[in-house]
Amino acid sequence: MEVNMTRVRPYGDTLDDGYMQLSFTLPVQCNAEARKAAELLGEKMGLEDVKVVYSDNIADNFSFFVVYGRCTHSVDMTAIDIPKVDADFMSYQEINGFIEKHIGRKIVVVAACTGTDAHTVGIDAIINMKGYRGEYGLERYPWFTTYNLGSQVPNEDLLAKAIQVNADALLVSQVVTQRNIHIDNLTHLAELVEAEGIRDKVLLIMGGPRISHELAIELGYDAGFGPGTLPSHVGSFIAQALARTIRNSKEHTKGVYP
Amino acid sequence: MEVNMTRVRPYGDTLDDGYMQLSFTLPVQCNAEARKAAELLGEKMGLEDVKVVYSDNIADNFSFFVVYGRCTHSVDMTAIDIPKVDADFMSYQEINGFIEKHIGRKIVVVAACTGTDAHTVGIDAIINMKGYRGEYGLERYPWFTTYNLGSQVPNEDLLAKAIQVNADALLVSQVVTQRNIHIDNLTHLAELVEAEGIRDKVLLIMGGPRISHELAIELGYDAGFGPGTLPSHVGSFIAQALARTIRNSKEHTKGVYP
Amino acid sequence: MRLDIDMAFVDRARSAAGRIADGIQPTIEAYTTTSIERTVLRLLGINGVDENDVPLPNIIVDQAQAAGLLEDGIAYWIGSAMLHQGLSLSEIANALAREEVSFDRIPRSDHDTVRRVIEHEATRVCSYIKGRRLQRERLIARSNSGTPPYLYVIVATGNIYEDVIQAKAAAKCGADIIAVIRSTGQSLLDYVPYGPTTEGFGGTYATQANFRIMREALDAVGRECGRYIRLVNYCSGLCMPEIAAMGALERLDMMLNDAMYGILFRNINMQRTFVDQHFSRMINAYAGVIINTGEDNYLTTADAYEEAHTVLASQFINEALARRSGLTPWQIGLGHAYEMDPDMTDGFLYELAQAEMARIIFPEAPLKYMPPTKHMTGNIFKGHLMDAMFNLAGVISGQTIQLLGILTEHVHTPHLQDRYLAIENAKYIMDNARHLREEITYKKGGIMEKRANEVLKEATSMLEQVAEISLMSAIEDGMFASVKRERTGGRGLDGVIRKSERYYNPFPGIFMQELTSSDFSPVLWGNPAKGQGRGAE
Amino acid sequence: MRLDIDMAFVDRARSAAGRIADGIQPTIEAYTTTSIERTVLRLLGINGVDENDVPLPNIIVDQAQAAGLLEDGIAYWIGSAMLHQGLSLSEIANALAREEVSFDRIPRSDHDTVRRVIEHEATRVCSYIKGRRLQRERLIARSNSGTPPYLYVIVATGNIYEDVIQAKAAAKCGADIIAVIRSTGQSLLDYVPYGPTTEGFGGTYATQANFRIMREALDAVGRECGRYIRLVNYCSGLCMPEIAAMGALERLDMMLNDAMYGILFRNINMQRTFVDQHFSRMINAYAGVIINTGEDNYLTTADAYEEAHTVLASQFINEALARRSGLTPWQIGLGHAYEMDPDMTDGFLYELAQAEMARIIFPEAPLKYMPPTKHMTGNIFKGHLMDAMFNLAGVISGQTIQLLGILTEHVHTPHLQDRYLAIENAKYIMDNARHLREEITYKKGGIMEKRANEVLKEATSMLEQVAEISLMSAIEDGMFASVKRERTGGRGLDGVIRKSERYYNPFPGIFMQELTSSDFSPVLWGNPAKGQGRGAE
Ligand code: B12
Ligand code: B12
Ligand SMILES: Cc1ncc(COP(=O)(O)O)c(C=O)c1O
Ligand SMILES: Cc1ncc(COP(=O)(O)O)c(C=O)c1O
Repeated sequence: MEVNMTRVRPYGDTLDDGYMQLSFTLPVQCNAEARKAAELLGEKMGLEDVKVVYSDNIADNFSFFVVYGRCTHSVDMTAIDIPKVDADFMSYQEINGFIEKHIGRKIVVVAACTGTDAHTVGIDAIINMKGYRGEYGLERYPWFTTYNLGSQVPNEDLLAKAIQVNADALLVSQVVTQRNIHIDNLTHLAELVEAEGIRDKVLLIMGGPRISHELAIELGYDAGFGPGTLPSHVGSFIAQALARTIRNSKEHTKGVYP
Repeated sequence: MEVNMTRVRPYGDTLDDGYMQLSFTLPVQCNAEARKAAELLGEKMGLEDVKVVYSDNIADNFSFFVVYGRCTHSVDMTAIDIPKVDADFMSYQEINGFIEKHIGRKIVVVAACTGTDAHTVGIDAIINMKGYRGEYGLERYPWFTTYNLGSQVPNEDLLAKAIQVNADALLVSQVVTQRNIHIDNLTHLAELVEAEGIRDKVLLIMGGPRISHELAIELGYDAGFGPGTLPSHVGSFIAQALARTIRNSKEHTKGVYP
Repeated sequence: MRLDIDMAFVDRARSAAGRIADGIQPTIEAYTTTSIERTVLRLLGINGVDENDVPLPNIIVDQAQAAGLLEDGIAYWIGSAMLHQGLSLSEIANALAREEVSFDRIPRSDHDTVRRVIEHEATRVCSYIKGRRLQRERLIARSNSGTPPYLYVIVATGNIYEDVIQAKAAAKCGADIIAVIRSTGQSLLDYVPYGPTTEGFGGTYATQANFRIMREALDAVGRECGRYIRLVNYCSGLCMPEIAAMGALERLDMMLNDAMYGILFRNINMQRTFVDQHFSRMINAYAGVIINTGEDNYLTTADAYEEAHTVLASQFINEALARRSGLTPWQIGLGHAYEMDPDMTDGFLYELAQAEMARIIFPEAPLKYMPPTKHMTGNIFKGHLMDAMFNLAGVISGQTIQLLGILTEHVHTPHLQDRYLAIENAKYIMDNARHLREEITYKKGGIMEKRANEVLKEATSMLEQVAEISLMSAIEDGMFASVKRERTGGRGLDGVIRKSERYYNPFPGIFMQELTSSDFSPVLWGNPAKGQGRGAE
Repeated sequence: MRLDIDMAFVDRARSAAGRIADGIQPTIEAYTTTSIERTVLRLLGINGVDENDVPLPNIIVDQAQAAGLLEDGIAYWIGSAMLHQGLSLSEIANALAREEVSFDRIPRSDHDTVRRVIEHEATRVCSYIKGRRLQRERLIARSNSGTPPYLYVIVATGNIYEDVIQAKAAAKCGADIIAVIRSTGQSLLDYVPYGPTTEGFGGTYATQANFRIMREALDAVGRECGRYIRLVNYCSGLCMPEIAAMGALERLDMMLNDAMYGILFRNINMQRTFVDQHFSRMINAYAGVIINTGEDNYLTTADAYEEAHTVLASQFINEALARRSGLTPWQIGLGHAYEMDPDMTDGFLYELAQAEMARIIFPEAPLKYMPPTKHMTGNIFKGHLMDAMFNLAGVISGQTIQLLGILTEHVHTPHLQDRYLAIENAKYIMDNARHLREEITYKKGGIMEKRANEVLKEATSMLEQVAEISLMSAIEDGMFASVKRERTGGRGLDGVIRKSERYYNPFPGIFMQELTSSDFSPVLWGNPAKGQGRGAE
């Protein structure tokens, strides 16, 4: 079986058959016309051989459908180039060693779950002593000083704390995403940081189950971490990014005032 | 909530939000690029806010995805006009009465599950005494004479039997649809009937879980019956269609030889 | 008994919980809060908002607090103002709000006169609330209530009108109980929003208008289906007692209402919370509301296997405090949850053991069983199976209220079809294994019996430790949910006021009189299969 | 015993089945069939097809039949031809196929001489087959076989190369057993297709090349995973014994092989079937193959609750006939199925009762438990739950072979992801409830015990009735699966030939010698948890 990477299609039981499963609800009574509508919708989406294999009335004027069809679209995998967090992941030991060597002082991070969001499990996993999946959180790292402000923290408070403790990195967690409330909140934070004039002094890092590094870059952050993130991932990134900044600023300094 | 019937869209929790669930497999290793590919595929299909909510490696170089997104397509329900089996559904009693009155003789039907297909439960449900969901099969109707040839019957044999017993209707069941084997088989039967020159003398009826009346019409049959068909549906159609033919041929006769 | 539970430990645990509750009672009695006082106003019929959307109860209570008068109770001062100005209750409320009248200029009136005036108004509203309770009982008696576990689903669109669509659909699919989830953050608002709302995040604001809209919708769909559909909201956060009052007036049937949730999970001040919960529970008791406690929350942050005993310990405390607020055992819907890692060998046995244990220890409580959430991933197919095993545990162990798991738990608040699938799941599993409970017995000394007794013992020793040092100190020490809260920390302490000797609030007296009368016994389920029963089965 | 089953009825049923089998034995011994004779040729190494794709065994047997010589056995005549022409086996086969030699012109050779020649060849192939069996035992001994229920999944793309992809993926996900489903219609072909094939419908042709390709693939993936992955195909239809031979040569591990399936569900002549099944089972026995009987089919056409006893009756008959063909109890994978209407109250209890009953009645049989199929609809979500309850019944009742249900059962033959989800389902449920079997006991005289005994009694009375009138008459009367079949009706009667007194077939003798030797005991599972065990647990 030789997959053509420039035109990858879904696979059911034969290469490029395109098989997909869909389920959705239409706000109409369940009858032959509704099933036809479900089929037409599948066709508009570029499916062939659309089969409405199940339909049921799930409320007055709402019908539920399970649909199978063969997707005619394909994706060029060779053209996919997504931004990735720029870091070599290191272990607990390595991170501490790296900071000691390249930075020479403790890194200060301030973290919070901001806005109305109260989901602290994710950020706690990264920051708190007990950590996540058998890994210690940053709090436990000798070369990190951490402040975890908890949940439902106004962006303003997070920023104030960061300034107060001279933070190197600002870590913000966003879990609730309904009506894109996280985008609003993250954008607002970025604007505050910018307005405060400290954007180049802190690493701005976001995380959460629907966060991707791509989104982070889009919103002007330095990095974004999604599901499955371990404390050491974040630690590695912060340490290396900070070392880079310091190096650059030294070089910069050299270059400008020789 | 006022649904615009000319542009019906899927409903998640708000009118026209377009929410849909998809699942599919891509023949590639499961990683960030693969997830991006899944997202792009969703976008090509006309989804917005595509979220790859789950991905897993399900074999070497195969990844499984669960995806949610908002469908931007819509369907014009007012333009949907699908062919429907042309019959008023009657009860057991009514059908027998109707035949007695309008046809005046027993209707002869020959039924089979043809080709290599051995799924007889569906056709048995329509024909055999014991019937389906509490309804008797046509065999039990005093005004029907039925021949159920069983499974894996060659089209040729079905046709021969029909000619032998002077059948009014030919009922064929097709359940296996892999690689469209049912289409080939049903087309072949229609051709045989045509070639034999008896197409206008018999009602050609198909049935099965993936059969629709639309398909039947497309393949030149008189009717198609899908899942949930009851014996009385089929009986009603045959009786009324036959009565129409008889009436037409009488009128025709009148017109030409007055 | 289905599992051999060491009842000596149950007794020890219950008595420790009693001591814990007794220890907190002096604080509860010594204080009132701004939200209790606002509740008094609400119960007296003062409602509405000013042109800045500030609720009248807030305006008036804030004024009284600024004037340093709250220690006497707002009821006393509003009564004094009425008498002084010769205005009716609503006239005086409006006058205060428009600052035409100011508390500063109101002299103290004679206590007994004030009491007479206010008592009259209070009795009227109490009989209205009682009427609502009796109306519920009539509606239930008239309808088919099915068999437990009762199916409880949530709606959470953020828009009350969409919620209505979703709720009606759910009821038609077979849901018995509908909870309207609140918008994120509402629990930290120190006022209750007003009017119908359409703009919540992850839930819809709890407002009295929203309560009323949903109540009417559910009554209508209930009539259509011949069933009584129960309505739930959150009596929790900084406005706990106010929401209790709103629910009592609008005939809500259940309320999420926990004695410690706000402290631990919302960082609300502990004194505020303990004082508020007591009054809110009296209202719930009087209104015939079933409370749902929030023990599931312990397991969303900690490991469900390791921390199972904290759930049990909290249940005992919630029970003890609830009894002291006049709730009957049949109104105390203690929470527990099915949250163990699905990949744990024999996880189902451990879950089932705990569910059976809770059933045995709290035989009259309409236990509320919460579904898997933490270990739900975007794999909706596996999630649907986890929900099925949860449903199976619910029907085998004879739970009363089953909050249905949703296959998209990790993804979004439930869509219409997600809820349909959840109800289909529960109905299929529970019917397919309907009498399995009666058909099987568990091995003496087996995995399950051992597990249940282990959890019980750990909970007992935790409770005895807490009783030793007092509940507030235990919370300060981080003994619950691994969070430490200061006695004077958290939100809302500024709303806690020591009562004066003159303190007046007409309601506790009226409520407790009814609650302690021997014929107070709200009909809660009316399951025809069991006669007009109440509680579990 | 887990359920109190009336063992007196079990004894009566088993003895009736014995009488039934004894009644059919004379027919089995009096006849041979064209497919048996083709099998003899295949075992002797005659394989390949002519330019019209007609297999050499068919060409030669047809020639012998046309010449009226089959009654003596093809072995005798091929031997005679070898001796007469002085050619080797393969030379004579080719010569016959090319019509360079004709049976008409071959004189009868001396019997003993023929026997010596043929016996030599037969012994060689038998020791090859035995080598394959011992190879399986070595591979199993070396690998981790996990705990039962063993997970059995199907592949059915129609293309052997796609099948390999699907099968390897399934094995990696955790499948223990892979069945390659046959193309629709193959069971009615009176020959076995040749070579690798890619064009089946609803399944892939069973050919020796396809067997070999899949065997190699599974050995490879098994090595990768440290497990032995079992391969299954269909030893059923008009070529039943030929496929048994192919499977023996290619080290298949299990075979769908039922004594009556072909008669009832494929309208194959009953005499043909009874004669064929006997020889095919001897081969399976000798090759260390586990047979899977097809009782599930009774429930796909009839109501699973009403007709449960027909399954049990058929199991007893299959067992009796299998024992008479030399299969050890550990090779007799009797089939049963979970096919009740999911909307039946307490359906799970009835299913579980039957599954436990089968386990008790056939303690050594590696029972094969078939999943819900008939009531699967396009609602894949509900279907996934039905499969979960089936998996739960499997692990609670201690089944050996669990054929996994697939959520898309109503829709298409399984796609890669469907199978992944099915395996995930089974692994989750079976691990999550791993020791539930040991934890629970059933109520004496409860719903389940009653149900199991009812089914047993009905089956017993059915068997005694059948024993009375003989199996063939019972089938003529429509006592099985409500279909009536004539003794001389159906396909394949023209291939049934009465043996002459001179009839010769070298294999039964060689097989039976080994099968009846006391040290014949193929290692079937090698579950490390239980030592090199065999059978259920
Ligand atoms: C636990 C939980 C709760 C707990 C939270 C307890 C607590 N202290 O955190 C409680 C019960 C309080 C709760 C309440 C609510 N919840 Co909640 N909850 C969940 C649940 C079940 C699990 C979340 C979780 O803990 N995941 C485990 C952690 C470890 O994963 P994670 O957050 O993804 O974190 C990892 C990475 O993302 C990353 N990461 C996360 N943050 C950060 C930050 C940085 C800087 C970095 C580097 C990395 C990083 O690292 C972590 C480790 O790998 C989810 C459903 C689910 N199964 O996902 C719903 C869910 C998140 N909740 C939801 C909602 C709506 C609510 C409520 C708003 C409902 C309501 N109206 O009452 C409330 C209110 C809370 C509020 N104001 O925000 C929705 C969100 C829907 C959406 N997408 O918008 C979900 C998806 C459930 C649902 N389907 O409705 N919830
Ligand atoms: C029962 C069954 C069998 C039984 C059949 C027994 C029998 N005597 O019929 C057995 C076990 C033998 C069997 C075998 C096979 N099966 Co099968 N089987 C099924 C199963 C589980 C149920 C079908 C059924 O009985 N439905 C109930 C009846 C009442 O519904 P129905 O057929 O839709 O009929 C109704 C209407 O459609 C209509 N109707 C039907 N026919 C007609 C005709 C007329 C004229 C009219 C008017 C109406 C009408 O009226 C009926 C009543 O409402 C389905 C899966 C499923 N759950 O659907 C698979 C299924 C149909 N089988 C399938 C396959 C592939 C096979 C095999 C080919 C597999 C194999 N290679 O071995 C074999 C071979 C059979 C063959 N040669 O055809 C596939 C088909 C895939 C596809 N779409 O191509 C399915 C979908 C399973 C799967 N997912 O793989 N099968
Ligand atoms: C008792 C209680 N109150 C309230 C909530 C809801 O959270 P919030 O405080 O955000 O309204 C929960 C959630 O589970 C709860 O258990
Ligand atoms: C014993 C047996 N043989 C064969 C088959 C498969 O059908 P076919 O005869 O079409 O190969 C089955 C199906 O379940 C079966 O049980």
